[in-house]
Amino acid sequence: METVTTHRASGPPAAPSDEPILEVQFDDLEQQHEASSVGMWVFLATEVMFFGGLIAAYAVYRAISPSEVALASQHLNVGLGCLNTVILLGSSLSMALAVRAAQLQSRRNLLWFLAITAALGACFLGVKAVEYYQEYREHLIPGWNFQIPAQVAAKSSSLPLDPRRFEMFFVLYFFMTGLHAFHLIVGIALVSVMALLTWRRWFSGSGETQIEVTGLYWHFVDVVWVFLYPLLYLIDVQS
Amino acid sequence: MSAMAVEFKEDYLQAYRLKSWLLTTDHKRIGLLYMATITFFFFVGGAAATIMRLELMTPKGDVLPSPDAYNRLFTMHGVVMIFFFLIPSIPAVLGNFLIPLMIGARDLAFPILNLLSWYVLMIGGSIAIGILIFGGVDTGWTFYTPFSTMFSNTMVVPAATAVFIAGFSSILTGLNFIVTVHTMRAPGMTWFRLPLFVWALYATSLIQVLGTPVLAIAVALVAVERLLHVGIFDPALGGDPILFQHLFWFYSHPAVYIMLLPSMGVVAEIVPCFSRRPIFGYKLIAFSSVAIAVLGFLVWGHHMFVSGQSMYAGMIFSFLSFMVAIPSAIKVFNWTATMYKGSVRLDTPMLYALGFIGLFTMGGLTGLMLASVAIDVHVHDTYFVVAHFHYIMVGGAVMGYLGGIHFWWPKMSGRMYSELLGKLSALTVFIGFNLTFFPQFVLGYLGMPRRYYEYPAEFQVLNVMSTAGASILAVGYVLPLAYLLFSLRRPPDAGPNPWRASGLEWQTDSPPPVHNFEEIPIVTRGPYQYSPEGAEAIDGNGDDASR
Amino acid sequence: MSGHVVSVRTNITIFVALLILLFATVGAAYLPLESLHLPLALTIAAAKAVLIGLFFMHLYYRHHLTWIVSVASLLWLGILLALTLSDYLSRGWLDIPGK
Amino acid sequence: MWNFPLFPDQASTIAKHVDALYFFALGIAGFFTAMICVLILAFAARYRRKSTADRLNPPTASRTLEIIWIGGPMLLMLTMFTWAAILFYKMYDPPVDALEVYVVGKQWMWHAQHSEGRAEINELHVPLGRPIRLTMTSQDVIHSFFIPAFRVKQDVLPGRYTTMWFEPAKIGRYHLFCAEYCGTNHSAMGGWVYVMEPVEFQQWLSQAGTGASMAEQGERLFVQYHCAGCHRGSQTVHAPRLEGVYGRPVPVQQGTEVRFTLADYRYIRDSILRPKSEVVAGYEPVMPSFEGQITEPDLLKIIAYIKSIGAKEATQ
Repeated sequence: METVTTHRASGPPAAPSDEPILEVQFDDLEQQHEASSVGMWVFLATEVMFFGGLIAAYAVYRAISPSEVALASQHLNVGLGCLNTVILLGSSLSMALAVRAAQLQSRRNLLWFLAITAALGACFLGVKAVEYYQEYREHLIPGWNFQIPAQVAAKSSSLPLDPRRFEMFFVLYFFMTGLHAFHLIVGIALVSVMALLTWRRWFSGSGETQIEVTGLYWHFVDVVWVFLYPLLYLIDVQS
Repeated sequence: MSAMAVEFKEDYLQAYRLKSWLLTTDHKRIGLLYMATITFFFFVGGAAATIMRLELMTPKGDVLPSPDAYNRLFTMHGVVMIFFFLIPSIPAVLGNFLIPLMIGARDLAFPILNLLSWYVLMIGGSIAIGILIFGGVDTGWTFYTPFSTMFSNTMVVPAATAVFIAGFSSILTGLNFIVTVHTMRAPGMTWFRLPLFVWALYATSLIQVLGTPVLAIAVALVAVERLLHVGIFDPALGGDPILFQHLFWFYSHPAVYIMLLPSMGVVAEIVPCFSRRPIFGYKLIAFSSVAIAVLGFLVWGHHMFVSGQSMYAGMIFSFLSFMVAIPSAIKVFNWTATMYKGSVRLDTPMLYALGFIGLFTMGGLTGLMLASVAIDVHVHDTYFVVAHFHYIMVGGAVMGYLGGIHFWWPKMSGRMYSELLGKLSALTVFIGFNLTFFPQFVLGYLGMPRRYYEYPAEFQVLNVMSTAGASILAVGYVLPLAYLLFSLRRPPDAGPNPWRASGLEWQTDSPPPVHNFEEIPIVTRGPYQYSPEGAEAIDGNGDDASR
Repeated sequence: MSGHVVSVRTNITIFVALLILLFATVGAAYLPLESLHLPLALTIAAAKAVLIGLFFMHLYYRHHLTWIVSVASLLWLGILLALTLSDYLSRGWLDIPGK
Repeated sequence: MWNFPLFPDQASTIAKHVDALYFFALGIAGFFTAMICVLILAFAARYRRKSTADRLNPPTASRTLEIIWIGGPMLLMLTMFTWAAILFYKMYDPPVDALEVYVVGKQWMWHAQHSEGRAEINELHVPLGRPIRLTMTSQDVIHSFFIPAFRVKQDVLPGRYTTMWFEPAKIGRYHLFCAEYCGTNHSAMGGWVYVMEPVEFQQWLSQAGTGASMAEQGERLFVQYHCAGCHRGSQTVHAPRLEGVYGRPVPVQQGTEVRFTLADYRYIRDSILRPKSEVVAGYEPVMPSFEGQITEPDLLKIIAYIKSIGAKEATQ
């Protein structure tokens, strides 16, 4: 289907036709879409390695002092973590539906689903803030006024405890969930910008490539949390 | 359509407006912007090296006021040379300029992202220059903990930020190249019709994309540990300094291949052109580029044989380090075999390429000594290691880079340079380099540790020889800067294909128009269409070479 | 214009499957199987990641190149983890301090 | 001015073996570099542009050649790897009867202490012909104990013990360097290693003013820090007796199950600094932590004392 593709000469985008503008360096729309999606996937590969450094540090400390890490991870709120996972999976669903709406060029649905995704993301951050506040009240923030919780010190009569590795778990916990939260904030900003641009009809065509690329990023942030939740919260919940 | 045509013919050398350079999305201009940036950083790092060599002429420290000054000097030499010259040099300069031309595309996949990565490098670079002015860093370019986190009171956090930011420039460039090579090749340009330079740049981009983020997180952890006093790497607070070394070297060894692979690509372009023969064993060289990129990620432990790493891990890393040397050996043998039954012309690019092959072979084989654990115990952290990596990086990467600059200068600037001065500079660099770094092998095995402000008197004569060599090397590097810039004053006299090379970049005129090709060429044959018998037969513009 | 449109029904079923896997992993954490916790949690998380990747991120319908990129990034993470842990786990084997 | 050395002394038993491997590798390097250079110059000369050498059907690929120059380097590298690995293991595994010396690296000086008690700064006196085993740690940053003439080097890490051994084979005075960058006076942090005749070494060791041996100093510290109050049997506190403990596995309570850890330097040091991390089964974790109170050299002395009573049976 050799459609008439107008090369973007320069200056502001032309009136929104149903066909997206083709950048000058591409030959056809299919190649342009392919390049954007492969570009985002390669960027996600760099993000995997970025989180990978932290996961390597976590794996090392869990390997050399497993009991302290297990003991420390019991102080995380498994319930809130589970709730957060549900919220983030929900936001992934709404993001997938948003991409679908963009593919079918139904602008109203697209706007709704983007709004839901951003809202669920903000909801996740809210729950996370509650968790952080709880940990702050229990003096579990390392480097600040970190104290070994009373009942752990008492209980440790039966369990040996290296206090520095106990604190090390929280260093890694705050760094990993903090970095994830930062990526989520960037994701929410990206989704909001996409919603605004769709609402202002800025995109030439339905902006389907941009929405799909945003979706890829959002699903990646969700996959990171899918791994972080069991690794940090569910190490040893029984005792 | 006529407006497009006129704008099509105008090339970047006529447009002198600053705005057109600072806001350009043309991959050729961005390549030249990178070239200006890294030339500046090369001479900043070179100045630091000159002072270090002056200092090391005498056993007692008398050129610099204090050991601290020397420590900051070698740290800045390391940081500037590696993060701001070598890693961005060939991938960003020649890669940006040539990849779209070589694969028959109008531009890279994400032109604006390309400009962003130059600005990101400039931000990181200006922070680094700021550090240099306001006191420097004294941790060595390796930032080993717990010295960098607990005991150094210099600007470690700004240095960590500068390296963190500059890392993104490398990631974004790698991302751009991977997507461009995958999705924007000209019709008919299959993977095995790609020039070997593009294969080498593709392998480099794999390393940039997969390795740099781990350096970013390691450097970020050092900064966090300094600011918040949490003990990820500090043994007093339960951390493990070896973990930092693992994360740091996971990137920093593949980074050595980021610097080296593009030069291998350059040599794989120059040797066939000046021997008028297709490359020997094309597929093997292409696959060995990718093999180096992959195996390069498995070997970082050979930097830590004596650092308290367990013996078994040492054995694993030593074995893998030997395996990574095989693709390099294949490349060297194939380049040499390319010259057999060719018709060899020893122009400047060819001299640099042959210099590369000689020096890289010596560097690679001394690398084998460092990979064998028993020898490394003796020579680790001595001048043997300094000589080894300078043979690979200065003898290899910089020689290859200069060879590439001399080979594609007519295409970039439309002008030829004086052949006599070119040959002279190649010879000077070769002689000066060997005189500088060969004595350091002997010093290294004698046991002179690296990063020493003062050393025992018996090492002095070898150090004086090394300093003498360094002064010749400095002359050798300044020479090309002079005659290449001087060549810009004359009107363009190099036609589209002065070397009668075969490759898409030589089909369009030089300097190439804004969108490279009037119409995208159809590629029907492999990249190296050279024939020694008819060496004279190919007429001037060599356009039939690629049909 | 490109790429396969995933029907709403598929999206919903994938979402439900993900929830089931989530409750499975939380439930499994409370079962008394000491040494199996980590491998089980990782396999369930990997299953969820694959589901999200295939259907939400359109890997299932996309060009094979994106498969290679996603698998390669996990492989490199594996290299980093495996070789780093090879140092830590093999430290105590010789009873010489520090070897 | 011109009598500078070009090759280091071979002053330890391992030096000859390392040098043999080095010459083998040097031979390979020389051979291949020369081969490549000669080939390049020969081809450049014989096939220069104006020459009329025959250039008919130049080969662009040949499977046999490729196999040769993949297989050849592969074999050479496997031999080098195995030879180096065997030598590396030999350099790692200290003989049992080695002379114990304790080294503490501190920012910009080496503090060495012989088990018989004599301590020295930036110097190390060792007898000829006896294996010496160094147990080393650092008080601040990473240093590296490097004696070029013995071809040995080992990083010295804070918070951990690392070991190195060598056997001197030649009388003389040899350089001692710090090889891992450690700050301002990294280059000044070195000294000399004196290899002496065994008889001379004994005299030097028992010279006046050397004071008590390390174990005796350790015992004095053992009392001074009130370890003796609990660990030598007391009615009020239930603490394990330390006689006969060193070098044997001790049962450690790990949550519900009990696992056995070897009571070596690391375990004793961790139990002094962080007593609650590996408590012996059947005892309460009531021991206070001595982190920051006992310096590294004193720690080494206490551990040397505990090691010295390791042989005796626990006497009530």
